[in-house]
Amino acid sequence: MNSLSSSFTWLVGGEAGYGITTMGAMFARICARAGLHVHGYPEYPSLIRGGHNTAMVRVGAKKVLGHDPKIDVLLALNKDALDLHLSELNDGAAVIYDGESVPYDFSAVQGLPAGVRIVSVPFARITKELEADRVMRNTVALGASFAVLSGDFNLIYNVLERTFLRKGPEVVEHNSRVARAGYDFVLKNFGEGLCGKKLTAVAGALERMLLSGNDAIAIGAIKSGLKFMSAYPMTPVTSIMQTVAANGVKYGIVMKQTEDEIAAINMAIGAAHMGVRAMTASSGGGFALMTEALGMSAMTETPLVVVMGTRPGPSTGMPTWTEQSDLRFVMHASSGEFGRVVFLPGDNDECFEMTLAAFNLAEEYQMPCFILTDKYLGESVSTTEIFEHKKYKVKRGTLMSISDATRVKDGDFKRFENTASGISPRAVPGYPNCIYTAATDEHNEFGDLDETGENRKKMMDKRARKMVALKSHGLPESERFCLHGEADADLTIVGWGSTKGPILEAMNLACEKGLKVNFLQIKCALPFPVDGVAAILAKAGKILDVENNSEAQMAGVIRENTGILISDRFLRYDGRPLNAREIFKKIISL
Amino acid sequence: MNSLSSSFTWLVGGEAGYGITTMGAMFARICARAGLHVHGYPEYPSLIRGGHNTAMVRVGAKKVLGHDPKIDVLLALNKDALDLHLSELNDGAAVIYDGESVPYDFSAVQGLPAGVRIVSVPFARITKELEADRVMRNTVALGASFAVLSGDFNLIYNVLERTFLRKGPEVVEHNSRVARAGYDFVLKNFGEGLCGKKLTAVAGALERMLLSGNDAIAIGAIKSGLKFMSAYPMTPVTSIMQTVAANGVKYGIVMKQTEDEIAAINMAIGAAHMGVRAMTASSGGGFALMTEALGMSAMTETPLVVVMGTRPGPSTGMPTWTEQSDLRFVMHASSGEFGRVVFLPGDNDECFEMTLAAFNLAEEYQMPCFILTDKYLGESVSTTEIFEHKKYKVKRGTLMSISDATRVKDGDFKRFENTASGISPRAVPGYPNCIYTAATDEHNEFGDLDETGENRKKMMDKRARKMVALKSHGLPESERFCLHGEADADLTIVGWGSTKGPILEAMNLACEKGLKVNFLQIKCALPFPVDGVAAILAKAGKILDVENNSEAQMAGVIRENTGILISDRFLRYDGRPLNAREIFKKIISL
Amino acid sequence: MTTKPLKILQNITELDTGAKCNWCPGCGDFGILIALKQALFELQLDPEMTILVSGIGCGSQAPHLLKTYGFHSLHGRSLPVAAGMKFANHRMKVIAIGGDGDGYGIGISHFINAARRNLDLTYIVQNNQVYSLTKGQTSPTSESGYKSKTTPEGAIEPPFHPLGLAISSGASFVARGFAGDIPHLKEVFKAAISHRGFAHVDVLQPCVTFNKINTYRWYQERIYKLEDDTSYDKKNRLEALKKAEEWGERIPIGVYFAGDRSIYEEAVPQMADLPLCEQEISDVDIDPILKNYI
Amino acid sequence: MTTKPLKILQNITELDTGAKCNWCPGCGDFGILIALKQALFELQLDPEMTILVSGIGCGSQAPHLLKTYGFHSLHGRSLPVAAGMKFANHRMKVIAIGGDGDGYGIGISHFINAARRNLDLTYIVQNNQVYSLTKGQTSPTSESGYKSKTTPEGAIEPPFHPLGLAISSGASFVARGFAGDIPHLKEVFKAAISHRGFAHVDVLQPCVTFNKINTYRWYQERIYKLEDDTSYDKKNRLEALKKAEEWGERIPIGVYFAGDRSIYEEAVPQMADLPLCEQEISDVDIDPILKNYI
Ligand SMILES: Cc1ncc(C[n+]2csc(CCOP(=O)(O)OP(=O)(O)O)c2C)c(N)n1
Ligand SMILES: Cc1ncc(C[n+]2csc(CCOP(=O)(O)OP(=O)(O)O)c2C)c(N)n1
Ligand code: SF4
Ligand code: SF4
Ligand SMILES: [Mg+2]
Ligand SMILES: [Mg+2]
Repeated sequence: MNSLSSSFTWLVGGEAGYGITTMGAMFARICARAGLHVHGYPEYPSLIRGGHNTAMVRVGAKKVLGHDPKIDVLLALNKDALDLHLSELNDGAAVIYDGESVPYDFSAVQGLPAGVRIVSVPFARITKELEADRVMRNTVALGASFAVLSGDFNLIYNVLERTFLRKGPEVVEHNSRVARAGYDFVLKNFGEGLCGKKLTAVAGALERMLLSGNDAIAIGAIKSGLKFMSAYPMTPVTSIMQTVAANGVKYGIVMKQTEDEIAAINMAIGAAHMGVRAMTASSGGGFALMTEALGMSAMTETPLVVVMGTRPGPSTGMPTWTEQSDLRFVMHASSGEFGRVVFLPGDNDECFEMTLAAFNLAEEYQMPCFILTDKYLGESVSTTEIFEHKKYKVKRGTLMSISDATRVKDGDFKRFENTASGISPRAVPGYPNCIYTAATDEHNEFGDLDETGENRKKMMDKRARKMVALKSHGLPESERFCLHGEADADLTIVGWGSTKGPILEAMNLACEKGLKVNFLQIKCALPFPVDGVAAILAKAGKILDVENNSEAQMAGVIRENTGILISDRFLRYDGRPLNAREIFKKIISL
Repeated sequence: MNSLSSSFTWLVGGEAGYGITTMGAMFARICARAGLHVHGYPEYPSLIRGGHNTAMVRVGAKKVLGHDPKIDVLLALNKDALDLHLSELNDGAAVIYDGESVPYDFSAVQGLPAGVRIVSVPFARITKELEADRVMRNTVALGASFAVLSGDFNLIYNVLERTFLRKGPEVVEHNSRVARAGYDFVLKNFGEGLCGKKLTAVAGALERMLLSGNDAIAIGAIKSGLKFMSAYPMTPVTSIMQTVAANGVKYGIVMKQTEDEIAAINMAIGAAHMGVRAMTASSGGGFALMTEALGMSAMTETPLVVVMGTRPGPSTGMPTWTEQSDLRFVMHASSGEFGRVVFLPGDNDECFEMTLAAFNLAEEYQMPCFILTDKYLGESVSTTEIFEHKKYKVKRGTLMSISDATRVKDGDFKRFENTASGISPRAVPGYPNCIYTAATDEHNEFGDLDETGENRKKMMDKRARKMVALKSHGLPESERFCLHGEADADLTIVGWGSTKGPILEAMNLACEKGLKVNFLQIKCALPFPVDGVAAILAKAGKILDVENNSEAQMAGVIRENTGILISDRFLRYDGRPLNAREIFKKIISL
Repeated sequence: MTTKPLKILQNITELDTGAKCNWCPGCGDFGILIALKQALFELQLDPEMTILVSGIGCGSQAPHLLKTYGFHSLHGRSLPVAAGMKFANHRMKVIAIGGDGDGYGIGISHFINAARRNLDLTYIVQNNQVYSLTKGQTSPTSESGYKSKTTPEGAIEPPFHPLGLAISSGASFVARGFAGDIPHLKEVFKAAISHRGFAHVDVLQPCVTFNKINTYRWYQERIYKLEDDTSYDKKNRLEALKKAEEWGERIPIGVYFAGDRSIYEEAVPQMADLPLCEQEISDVDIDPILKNYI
Repeated sequence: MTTKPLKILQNITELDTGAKCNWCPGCGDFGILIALKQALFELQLDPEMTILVSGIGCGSQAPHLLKTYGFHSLHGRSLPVAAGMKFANHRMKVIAIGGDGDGYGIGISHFINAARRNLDLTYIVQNNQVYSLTKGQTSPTSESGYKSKTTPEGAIEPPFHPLGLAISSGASFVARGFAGDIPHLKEVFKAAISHRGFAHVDVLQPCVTFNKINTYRWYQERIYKLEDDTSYDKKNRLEALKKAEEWGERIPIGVYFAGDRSIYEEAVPQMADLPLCEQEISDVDIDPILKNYI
């Protein structure tokens, strides 16, 4: 049994605005609490209503590395969901729908896979009979799903209890009753074993978190000591703002929604300048508006963490879909030349860890650090081992204490001192004896304006040296890439960011078939891990570049840095994430 | 006699705000009208007063390709000018200063080159004696310069006449009298032949223009049929706004200064959408603010011309100095993937011609086109043959006429039709029968919102195909690079943009010394001339990358596109432009 | 240049595009769209000589639903885009539209500059006091204390008074309508569109999905019509400024201010004759300019 | 955390940095700087607990010339930077300063949002009615008809009334000073800096190099002091709004409006105790959050 056959995909589809996302979250949560591994991927249009929404949840007993578009259980809340998804069914799939409310002629459907079972459950009628609210049809449907998957009803009950107990036991009971009605209806009318796949709890499994990449980043930021976040809502990063805000009072963090992205980044820089850890987050056009101030962070050497969550462009593009098309934009955003770190997390753990690292590096090297993610990673949820965070050390680099400052002689303080590492001592406003002005104009070691050629070169070199130091100390090459699989392979896949899971799974599938495939994950676009990547690719067999964009931007970055041309490319740029099946197919075809 | 010995450099230095720029312009103009070739390079700090300003004018009987920092005549209006520039004198140079007002001990100066003549002219006293205004000291100094260079006084007179005749003949005479006094003072007290170099008019020379790269761009835009420009002042592009505005009423062009750069680019796009040729211009942070809307131009397929004049960054940096550090930023600015043209003019002629081309290509391919220049090219003036412009044809691509539209059946019009070339028919609002909405969201051929994967891919491919068409038709490779010098060489210099002149001169100097050097000029960063550059560099001997930045960005672009690593680099990033002497020295050293 | 034959609307349905509408049932944006269609129809504007320019937000889908020319621009940028259009072809009716986040949030600098500039534009704000398309965050017109996921403890800033800002910035026409009163809103739109100069209409637009405070009912309980107060003088700028601060127990709708200011276009000699877009560009003679540089 | 010993100024010259000043002789920015120094000195503010945040423009050089902490930010962005500083350490005196182009041009959205937000900031605008550092273009406060190289036929838009905008946006303190009357300006600064909340001071600042219209003389002929009019009630917002439109023959200087609004900081429980920058971050316990995800 490979990872595809040992897991199943449950998909609920219906009109936007009808609680699809909530339902997906509930199903995922139940499975996660049953000790199963879960990956949940929501698809929704950039509209509040009317468009088609889906929540796809993939469940398995072993780690689930991404979504699988082949559906084992289709829960269709309207006709569109049938029209759109019947063609995506797996062998032995089950289709659950309300045949009374949405009559559908399945005989007209061509090419249904073998053994598909059609399960009509009168969600509407059952809801009515129980005198439940209209929206509780979804609960009926949820119950029916579990019956179809031969799942234990108690799994549902436990989560309902946990979710609704705050609202009172009667709410729990009511919900349970409604779910049970759907569950029982299926068992009674259709019996068991409707779907080829089964939902079986894993006894004694570890407790795991179920969270999104965005959650992991927000939590990472809080752990890092974030004190101030300023941002402007934008898909797919809004939930980072919201998670931070939700924890604001408890953790002493101010999350300020600003008038626009320009204010957001400028406020974050102002706050960071005063010695708090600060960040901002945006996407596409919002990030574009921030590009000017990135240079201010660099020039005034103010630490800053920026999360960039991408979506398909150009321009407004497809705001709620996914794409990896802003790699180059982030690498080169803002005028002038300066060092920066661009992290490329590939899963929740990396989102968390790279956020921790970003806050430290931003302060140690006094420069902007970026976390480049996308809608697929940011908004998909997956089961994740509880973050290990006790060993995290807040590193504040050369940030002085007030006592340090007390020992400074007034007039001596060089905020931008030309040190060997390029890193200068950092006192913040409010400290004694260290008065200085930080300027976006070129300045000398004290911070005074100085446009002489000599000073210019000195300060450019000083700032550039910080990157040298960062490469050798703060973030050595070994942390900037990872070779997954056997060192020796006939095919090396290259990828970055959110495609990590699907590529890993495809690699595993290929290896199981006896192919020798490995996967070079680029974890950091800047500073680019030149030597490591060059060494691996130089002795690689075939190389396949896999990216969720149309220009194979990482392949370009690799060639720029190593001279190595990767001509085999597997690119997807229709707004949908890459999945293991198609990557595997591509591998086979090479 | 090589180009260095056959030309001379005159430099006036003094406090900012004391008419240095005007004086430089006047000196340059006089030389130009004398049939000489001129290059004028102004240096000024980002302050209105107090800082040190210089105007450097280089003059020769043959084409002068850039500035030469070795000074033959130093006109020092204050002590700073002496302190700063005495070390930059050429052999046989002359120093003119007002020893009465600014006593200076030359004996204390170490290492003055051979044969330097010190010429003290009491500017202040002479001005006073003539009862002229204080500011006319500059005119005395100008006259003195000509005497030192053994120039004919009539050359001055002619230009004074031309300049001041509008103000009345008495103004001409007054100015002439003051200049003459300076001239005569030198002849009387010091005699002739003070400077090793002489200023000799070239009889019967062609009339030439004396203008800056910015002027050439503004004039090019006007010639192209520019109707609307919106921009926000920013060094070094402000003079483009001002030249366009000055010609606005006469040419029916509206130049709108907006509330910020965001409004500027959005207005330009709005105007272009209605069918007029529109442009905007900015630098550094202002350009950064425009990056969001660049994607709008791409997604709505609205033609747009953007001039980006760079200066040293990061951030505010050194606003009035020069640098080529935004190549990558311009290439990748804005989110998402889309085609664009990035022109890299190297001199006034290319500024003019590439502007003409940019306006045509923007309309033919319905995409944003960039002209990437910098302070050195944009604000330096040089003598230029009068632009040949009669053969220019305005090409508007698939822009329909109202009569074309009359024949369209209502409801049939596909503004974003998926044609073979990717270029769709273009009707503008106000036309009959063609009603459509242009959207920054992904849309179908009619312009309606469509987020399906199928449509997305189709439209991405359609837009991408325009670049394919542009590469083969609108802007073939041969126009995107130029190999200067002999095809066969031991050393190939690679460069782009404003360094063209200095590199060409250095190449000539090297060739005169018997070295085999040629120069590959990259004229277009996007679409990059992959095949041509690869072919030339593959068979090149040594390669030297010359750029006015610290990261050798073009070398990176070249490696990305051709795999060829250029390890020899000559980079300058102190805010000053590269000059032929230092490039030549580097060539010799290789 | 041939000129376009005038297109005369026979039936208001000719303004429908047939595009699928994705607003929530009951959304105030429907009322605004209907009132706008009615206004355009009654004014007998040529839809081919009209363009609706929106930003990004729920309501900014409007151009796809109205059969005039349309431009669905960037979040907050409808006004500069519209201004550029007006410069290029000042014979077109240019109407900008967008949400409160779009116009009073990220786009506010363009809003007050448009008011100051006084190009002959109409600007309609679908003011639902919330960021809806991004699923319900606090907006610059959200009430103080408004709780959303970005202000879980409630908004601290007081809401902007957009009409006051418009008047302070020099707008020559300032009005407010209510999406739940289509006949009245239609009249407001007609007055705004007919006004020469920048005309701003703030429309109270219930968002039934995300704003549970400012509902149809909430507005209905508060609004009253300025027209009903015969003593109110809409030509009096200071009175209008004062009126613009009225928000709470009672909220006026109707025309707050209708002043008389010369429009920007008129001061531009380049546009006195033909619109810029109709001026010939095929053979521009630059010789006179080149001469200046010799 | 140790706290900083209070630094007490003995002599006003302790506020000089000794940096070379590059303003033109006679520039109004000198007067502003002197008045500001005097105000800080007389208020006996600790310069180590004070930060001056500027944008980009001639006057934005000020932080280099004043020996408090300083931040020379981006064109138009002094206010959001200053706001971020206040959030991070609300015990600091944060004063923002910049030109009219900076604050009323590119930065105007931050200006009106700062007024609405009402953090305890002081904002000084060096209003010379021109873009000086870029050599003399029209600014948003340039008079109508003002000729510059970007408006060779004269500016068409009327100038903004920044004080009116500030009041309309909710500013709790709005004043105007004149760079040519340092004693008066000093008092205005003292009042502004002492005010709790966002305090806006528009300073009429002659630019002797580029603005040949609004000269010292021009201002002197027009200004009068509000304090001299005993009937003027600076607590009356509507009266202030009206006053803010007075521009032309007579121009009032002094405090236009001094209202009473609770400040933003006070409504933020996270900042009630220690300033954010003094809160411990070395070992944040996220276990309670992680639990939520199980
Ligand atoms: C530059 C930029 N920032 C953020 C967004 C994300 N965004 C889209 S719509 C919207 C707010 C919508 O609110 P509003 O303008 O009030 O319109 P509504 O949806 O309420 O009608 C935001 C923040 C964006 N598209 N562009
Ligand atoms: C984003 C951006 N746009 C443009 C500029 C160029 N610029 C620098 S100062 C300035 C205007 C200065 O005017 P003002 O703010 O009134 O200050 P003043 O020089 O008059 O004191 C401009 C446009 C810039 N630095 N950044
Ligand atoms: S979310 Fe609100 S504003 Fe958006 S369509 Fe629904 S009701 Fe209308
Ligand atoms: S140019 Fe004007 S504002 Fe700038 S320093 Fe000179 S006088 Fe002052
Ligand atoms: Mg809204
Ligand atoms: Mg100014």
